[in-house]
Amino acid sequence: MNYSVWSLLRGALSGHRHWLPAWRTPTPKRTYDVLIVGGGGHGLATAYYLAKNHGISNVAVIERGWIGGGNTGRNTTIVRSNYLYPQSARLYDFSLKLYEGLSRALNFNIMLSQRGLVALAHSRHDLDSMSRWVNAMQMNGIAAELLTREQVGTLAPALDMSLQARFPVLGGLAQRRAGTARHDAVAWGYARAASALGVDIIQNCEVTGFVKRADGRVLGLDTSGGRILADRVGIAAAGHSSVLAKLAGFRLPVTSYALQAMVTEPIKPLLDTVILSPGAGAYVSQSDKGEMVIGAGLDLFPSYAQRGSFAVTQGVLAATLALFPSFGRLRLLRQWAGIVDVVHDSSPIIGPTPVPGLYINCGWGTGGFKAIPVGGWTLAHVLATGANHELAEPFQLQRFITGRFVDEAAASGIAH
Amino acid sequence: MMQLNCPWCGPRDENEFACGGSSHIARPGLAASDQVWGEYLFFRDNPKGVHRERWRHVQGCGQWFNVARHTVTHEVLSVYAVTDAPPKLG
Amino acid sequence: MSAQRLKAPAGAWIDRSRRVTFTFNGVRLTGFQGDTLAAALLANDVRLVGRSFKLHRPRGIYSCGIEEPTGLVDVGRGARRTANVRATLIPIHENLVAQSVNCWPSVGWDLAALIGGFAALLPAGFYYKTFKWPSWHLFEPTIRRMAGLGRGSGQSDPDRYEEVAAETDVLIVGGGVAGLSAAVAAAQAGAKTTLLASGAIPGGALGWRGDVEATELLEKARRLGVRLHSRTMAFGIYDHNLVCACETIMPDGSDAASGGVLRERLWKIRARAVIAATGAFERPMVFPDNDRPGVMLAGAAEKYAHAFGVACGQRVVIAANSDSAYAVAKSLRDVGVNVLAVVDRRPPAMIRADSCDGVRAIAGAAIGSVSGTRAVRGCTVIPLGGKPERLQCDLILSAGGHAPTVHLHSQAGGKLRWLDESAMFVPDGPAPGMASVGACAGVFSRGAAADHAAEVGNALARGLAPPPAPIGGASDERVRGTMGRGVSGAGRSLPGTHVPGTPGKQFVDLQNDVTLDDVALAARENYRSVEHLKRYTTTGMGTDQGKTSNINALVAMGECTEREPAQVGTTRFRPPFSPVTLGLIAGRRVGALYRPRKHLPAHAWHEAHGAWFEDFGDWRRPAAYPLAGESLEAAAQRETAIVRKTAGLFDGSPLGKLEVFGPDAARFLDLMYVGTMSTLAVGQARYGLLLNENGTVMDDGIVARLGEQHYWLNTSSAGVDRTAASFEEWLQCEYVDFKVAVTPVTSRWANVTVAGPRAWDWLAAAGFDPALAPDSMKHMTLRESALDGVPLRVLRASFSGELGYEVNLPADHASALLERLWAYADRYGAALYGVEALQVMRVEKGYIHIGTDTDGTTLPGDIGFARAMDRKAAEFVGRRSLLRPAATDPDRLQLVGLTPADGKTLLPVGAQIAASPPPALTEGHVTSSYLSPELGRPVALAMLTRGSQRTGERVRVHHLGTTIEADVVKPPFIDPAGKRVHG
Amino acid sequence: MADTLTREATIEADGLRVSVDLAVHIASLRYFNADGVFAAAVRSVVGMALPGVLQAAMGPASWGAGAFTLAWRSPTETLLLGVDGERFSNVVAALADAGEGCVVDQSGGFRVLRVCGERVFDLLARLGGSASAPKIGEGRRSRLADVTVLALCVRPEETLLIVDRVYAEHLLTWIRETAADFATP
Repeated sequence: MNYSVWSLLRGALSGHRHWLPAWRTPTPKRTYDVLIVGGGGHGLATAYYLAKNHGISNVAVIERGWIGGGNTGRNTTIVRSNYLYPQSARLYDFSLKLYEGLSRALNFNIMLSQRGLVALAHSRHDLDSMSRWVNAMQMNGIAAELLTREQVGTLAPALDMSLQARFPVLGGLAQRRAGTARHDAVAWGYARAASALGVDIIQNCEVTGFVKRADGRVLGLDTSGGRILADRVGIAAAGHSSVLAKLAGFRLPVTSYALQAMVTEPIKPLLDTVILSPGAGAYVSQSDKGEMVIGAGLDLFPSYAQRGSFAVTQGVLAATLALFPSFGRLRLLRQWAGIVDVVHDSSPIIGPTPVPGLYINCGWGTGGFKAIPVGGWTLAHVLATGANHELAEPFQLQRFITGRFVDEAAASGIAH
Repeated sequence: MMQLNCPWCGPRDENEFACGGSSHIARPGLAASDQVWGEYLFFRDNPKGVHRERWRHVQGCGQWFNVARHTVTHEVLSVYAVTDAPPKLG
Repeated sequence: MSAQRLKAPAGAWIDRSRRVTFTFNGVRLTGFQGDTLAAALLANDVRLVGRSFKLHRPRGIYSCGIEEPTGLVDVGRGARRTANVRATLIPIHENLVAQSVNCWPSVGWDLAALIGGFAALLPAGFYYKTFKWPSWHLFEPTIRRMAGLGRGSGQSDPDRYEEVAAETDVLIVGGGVAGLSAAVAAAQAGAKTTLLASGAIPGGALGWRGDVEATELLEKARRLGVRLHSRTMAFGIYDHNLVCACETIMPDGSDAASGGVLRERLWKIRARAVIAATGAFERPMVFPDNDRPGVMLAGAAEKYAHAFGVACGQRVVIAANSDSAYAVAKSLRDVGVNVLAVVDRRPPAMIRADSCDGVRAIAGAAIGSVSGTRAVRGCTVIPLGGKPERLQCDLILSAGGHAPTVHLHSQAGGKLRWLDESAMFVPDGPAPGMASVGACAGVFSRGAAADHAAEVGNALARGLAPPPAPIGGASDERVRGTMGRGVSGAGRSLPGTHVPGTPGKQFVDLQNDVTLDDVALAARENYRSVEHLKRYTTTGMGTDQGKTSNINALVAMGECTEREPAQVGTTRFRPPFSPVTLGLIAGRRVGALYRPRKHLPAHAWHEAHGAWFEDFGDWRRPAAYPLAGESLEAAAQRETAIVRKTAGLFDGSPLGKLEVFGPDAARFLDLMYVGTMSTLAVGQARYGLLLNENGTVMDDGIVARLGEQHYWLNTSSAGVDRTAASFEEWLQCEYVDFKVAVTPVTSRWANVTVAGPRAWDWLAAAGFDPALAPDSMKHMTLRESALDGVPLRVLRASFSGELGYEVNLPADHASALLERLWAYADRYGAALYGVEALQVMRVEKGYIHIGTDTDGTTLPGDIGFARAMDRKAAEFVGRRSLLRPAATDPDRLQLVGLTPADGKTLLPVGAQIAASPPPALTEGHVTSSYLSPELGRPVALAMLTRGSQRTGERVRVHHLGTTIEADVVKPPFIDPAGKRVHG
Repeated sequence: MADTLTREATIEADGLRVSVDLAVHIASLRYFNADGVFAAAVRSVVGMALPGVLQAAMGPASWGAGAFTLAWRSPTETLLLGVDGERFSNVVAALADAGEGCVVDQSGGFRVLRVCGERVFDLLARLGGSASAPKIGEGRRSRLADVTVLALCVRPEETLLIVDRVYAEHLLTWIRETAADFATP
C-alpha cells in the first residue's frame, strides 16, 4: 500500500480503516539465511539493504524491546557529513546522500530538513581549525563554507552575538546540506520497507546466546523465543555491543556511556538552523513541533542506565544559555539518555568479528543516527558477500592492534 | 548525580570526581605483542552489571580509589584501595 | 448562564476585600487576591482560553492544577514574557498581562481553526504519509509556523535563579494527610525530616477544606522540627536518592522590581530515604467532543467552588466512572450549584448504594454528544439500551477515576502493577531507597492512608524496610473521616469509559488532539507498543506529559489489541515531573560565571599599556599591543621586528608549572618523558615531550633540575592540568611504591620573559644579579636568584629563537617587575610583545606548538623526535605504541617548512596540500603561517605525507577555491645554527 | 578587572560578612609518611603536629599574633598558613632540608576569603555540595561555585575559603550575587 496524499484522501472517506500494518509481526521461523541482532535504525536498514541490494529477504531482525527504542529514538536527530579524513568523509557523505533520497525510496516521509548546520568559532584558533576542516571537506568533495560573524548572526539571530559574550561568535563552519530528520520515521520507514520485501521483524525477543559449530562458526541464536538458526549473523546493537560480544565469546574496544538529550516546551519558530559549539559544550536545533532539542557530551563514566547525571544536565543547559541567553525562561520538558558505544578514535567498526560468520556494526559513539543508511548498506554488503564494502574497509577491529586509527575527534585538535 | 564515598573525604557528589575506566588491568612490558598491547589499551569487558573501575577525587583529596559499581542501577557495592585485590561481592 | 462568584463562605483562598485587575488578550478583567488566573478567568465567564496544537480546536480551563493540558497562556511583558504557562498555577497580581497561545489573529477568530474542517485528512501520523513530493522543505516552514504553542521573549532573562544543596534523613514529597503523617512519624523516630509540597501546606485535597486534623498534623510537624517547604515542586529523583525541586519565589507574570528578582530556587536534596506522597490525578471520561470549553475535571470544579468561590457553571452534568462523582455532586450542591445528573458509566452493581442521596444518578449510561463549540450548551445522555435524553447544561464534569502520581517512583526505577477493580497503576513494591504512601500508592481511604504513611515514616526513619501499602481499592471500606466527607475512596472504576461505535471526536490527549480513532489507527498499523503509540500519535508528549491522557490512551490501545492494560504497560516516566525553567537548572552559571576565564596576575598593568586581549583556551591574554590605528597583524609584525632587533617584554604567566620532588623523581621523569631527565645536572634544563599510552604527543615543555631530588617543570598552559593528573595516575595506580610528590605551582609563579639581543643588558640595567649574565649562565640553565629580596627562578630558554630570560617570580610582584623593566624600555627601543608575535617568531624558528601543529594523531617521529626515541632504550609512556605498524608507516604526515613560490603570498592556515584542486586526495595541511618581518616573506609550517623526504619539492596548496604553489623547506627559517640563542 | 582584589573587597549581607585577606603566606608541605621524619620536623619547627584526615588546627598564639594554621589537604600534603612573613620564611627554611619531604611556597598562588557570621552554612550550601561546610577544627576541600576550594574552620563563626588565585574573582562574584539575594526567604 503506497503512502501518498491520495491514499490519505481515500482514508478520509473510509475512516482510515483501509491502512495495513506498517510492518508484519510474524511468528519467527526456525531458520533464516541471515539474522540481525538489534531492531534500531542500523539493524532495520541492514535488513532492508540485504533485501533491496542483494535480494536476500529470508532475514529476521531480532529486537529485545520495540523497534527504534534504543539510541534511534533517543538522539538529537542531526544528520551531517562534516568530517575531515577522506575515509570518514566518504562514509558519512554516502549516508547523507542516501538520506536525501530516503523518503522516496522508503515511501515514508522521514522529514529530512536540510536547514544547514553551523559549528561556531569562539577564538582565532577555532577559526584556524575550521579552515582546515572546510578545506579538508572540499578535498573530500563535500560542500562546506567558512562563515563570517555576520553570516552566523543572520542564520541564528537568537545567538548572543556581543563580543563580550562568554563565547563570542567570531565565525563558523557551515554545511548547508546538513540538518535534521525525524528519528522515529527513519526506523519505521526502514521497518515497513524491509517487511514489505519479506524481512521478518521480531520484537520483544532477547538474544540469550550464540549457537556455534564445533569449529567456532556461528550457526544461529538462542533467544527468549527459542533457538533460531542462520548462516550468517549481524550485530547492530550500539550500546549493547559488548553484551552480545561477550555472549559470542570475544571482547570489543568499546565502552558504553550515557549520552543525554533534552527538549524544551514547544514555542513558535526561533531557530532555523542547527548550531554546534564544541567550545561551549552544547548543540541545539528546533524540532518541527517547536521544541528546542539540546545535546552535548557524554556522562564520563561507563553506564547502561538510560538516565544521565543531573550535574551534566546543568552543564549542558548553562552552555546552551551562554550561547542563547533568550532561551533562559523556556522550560525543560523532557530529559533522557541513550547508551552509546564509544571507541578510542570515535570511528565505527563495520566488518567481521573473531567468530566466523558473525559480523558487527558498532562503535558509532555519539554519531550513530546520521550513519544509519550507510551502516545498514555496508553491514548488508559484508553479510551478503562475505567481503567488506570498500567504504567500510578502513573501519575494522584490527586497527586497534595496528594503530591505524581514523581519529576524527583528535584531528579537530586536542585542547590547546 | 551519584554520590561516591571517597575513602578519605567521605561521601561527595559525583561532579567532584573523574572516572579512570576499568581497574585491575595489568600493564604488559615492551616485549608484548601488538595484539596483547592493543588489548591492554582498548579492549574491555564493558559489563552491563558490576564494573570494577577507578575514580579520582579531583576536587577533594586528589586520590585514586577503586569502586565496584553496577552500570545499570549505579548502585555502589564496594569502595576499596587501588592496590587492593577486587573484593568478592555477595 | 455564565460562571460567577459564589457567596461566602465559598472561596477559602480568596480575599474578597482586595480586588485585582489584570488583562487577558487585551481585555481588562478583575479578580480577587488569592485567585489563580484560571479561577479569575472562570469568574469572568471567560471560557475560550486557547487553541489545540494540531486542529486548533477551541480550548478552555480543564483542571485546577499542575496537570492542566489546555489552559496555557503567555504571561508577562518584554524580557519577562514567559511562554506556555499553566493559567491554573499563576496567582493573579495587579496589571498581570496574559495572552492565549497558538492562535492568530485572536483566540476567538483563529485562522488556523479552518484546519478543523480537514481533520479527517489529518489522522495521527498523516505527515509520514505525505509531504514527500516535491520535498519536505516545501511544507516545513508553514508547518513550523503553525506548530509551537507560546512565544519566547526573545530577550535574555533579567531574573535570577539560585541553587541550594541540602541533606536530610527522610524526605517526604507531598503535603497532604499522608505526607504530613509520614513526616510526623519520621520526626518522632528521631530522623532529620524535610517535607516538600508543590502548593500550600497542608496541600492536596485538604488544602481548602479547613481540615482540622491536617492543621494539627502540620503544627505537630513544625514542633518536631520538620523542615517544611511549600511552593516547592520535586521534579526529579536522580542517582543515590538526589531529589531536585523547584521553589517558586516570584510566580510567573509578576513584574515586581524593574531590575531582576530571585525568581526560583533549585533545591538539590540528598536523602537517605524518600517517601512519595504525591496524590493522584483525576482521569477524564472519554465521550464525543469531550474537549469543548466547559468540560472539566470534577475535582477541579469542586476546588474552584470552595477554594476560589467560583461556580464554573450553573447547570452541571457529571460523567462518572468513580464514586468520587457523588461526593463532588453534593459538594457543589452545598454551595448552590445545580447538579442536574450524574451520568454513571458503571453498571448499577458497581455503584455504592449510599452514595447518591438526593442526586439524580443515571446508571450504566454515557454521554452521546455535546452541543456548543466555544462553550458547552448541552449534551445528550444515552442510557445503555434506553432512549437518548437531552440535558440543557453549561458544564460537564469528568469523574473518570484516579491515576496515582507514580512519576517519582518510576523515575527511581520502581515497578508498577495494574489494579483492575480501580482501573489504575499503583507502585509494585518500593523503589530503591524510596516508598510511596497515600493516593500515589493507591491508598485512598483517609484513615488507612494516614496509618500506613505513619508506619512507613517510622520504618524509614529507623532504616527498616517500609511496610507494603494496604491497597484496598473497591474492597477497602470507606472510613468516615473525622471531618465528615472522607477523601473519596478509590472505589470501583471501569478501565474503559467510552461507548464503542459512537460517532464524533472522542479525545484522549486534549493538548495534542489525539482521539480514540488515532489510537485505533496506531493499533491497525501495528504501532502497538505503548512507546510506539506515544511517538506515532504524540499522545502524552505535550507540556502536560500525559498526566490526564496516558491511562485512557493505553486502555484504548489494550481494547484495540485484546490486551489487558497491564500488558500494554506505561511509557517510561522521565524527569522533569513538570516542565522546569532552563535558567533554574543553570542556576548562577550565567555569563562570566559559566566556566570562568583565567586572568594574568598583571592583567591591569597590561590593560593600562594598551594590550589587546583574546581568549587562549580559558586564559585571557594580550595577543598584541597595537598602537593607535594599528591592526593586530601589523602590531605583531612591529613587535617581532623589535624583539629580533633589540629586545621585547612578554608575560608568560599562564605557562604550566609543576614542582616534582622525591628520591624517585629522576627515575619517574625518565618514565614519563620521551627524553632522559635523570642525567640533568642541578641547574641544567632540557626540552621534553610527553606522550599518552597510545603514543600521541600530548604536551611539551622544559624540565630543569633544582636539586638532587627536586625538579621544576614547565608545560603548555592548556596541558598542565591534564599532565599533573596523568602523573598522579601513574604514581598512585602503577608506580605505587615510587616516592614522588607532584605539586602544581602555576598560579604561585608569574613569568616575565625578556628576549632579544639586548635582553641581558636590559636586565642588568634593571639590577639583576650579574651572575645571570649570558657568559656565566649558559642557555638552558635555571638559577635561583633574587631582586630586592624577591625570590626569582631565572631560566635561560627561548621560544623566540633570541637570547631569552624567563624570570619566574611570586605572582604578587609581577606588575612591579614589569613596571620596573618598562622604565628602561626606551633606552633599548624595546617593546611589549603578545602571543601573536611569539607565534611569528617560533614559526620562524620552526618550533612546534602542541595542538596547533600537532593534533590527536601526531607521534613524536612526525615532528622530528624519532632520533630521541632510538637513543633511549628504556621504557617511557607511549613507547610501546610507537613500535606498532602504523607508527612506522613511511606515509605518515611529517612536519615540514613551506615558503610560497612567489615569495609573497601568505599560505592560509588549514589549506590542504594536494596534487590537484579539490576534490583530490590530500597529502597534508598548513598548520601555522605568518609573514616574517626579518625575511620580508611568508614562512609556514605544515604536516605533509613523507614530509622529511620531500625537502625542495614544489607542492600545491589549496584554500577555499584558490591554489598557491609553495616549496617544501627544512625549518628553521632564521638562524639555523642557533647562534642568537647562545648570545 | 582581574586580580584587583583589595582588602576592601568585602561583602556584607544578612548574617554574613566576607573579606579578602591578601597578606596570608601559604606553603604546601609534601611528605611520603604522615608520621615519619618530616612530620617530626614539622612538629618541632611549627609547634603542632600534622593534622589528621580532614582536620585543620591553629597554633597556640591567636591568629593575629602570627600563629600558624595547618590544614590537611591529602594523605601526602598539608597546607601551612601564616600571617607573619618573617616567622613564615624561617619555618620554610627550617623545613627545607628536613628529609623525606619538601616545602613548596605557594604564597600568592592562592587567595584567602574570610567568611564570618552565623549564616556561613547557608552561603556554602548555595555554592556547592552539602558536604562542603567544615565544622570547627575541620578543613574540607570540595567543589564550590564549580571550582576547587579548601574551606577550613579554626574559630567559631569564621570559615576561611582558600582558592586558586585565578578563580578568586569568580568565587567572589558568585558569593556577591548569592549574598545580594540572601535576604529573600
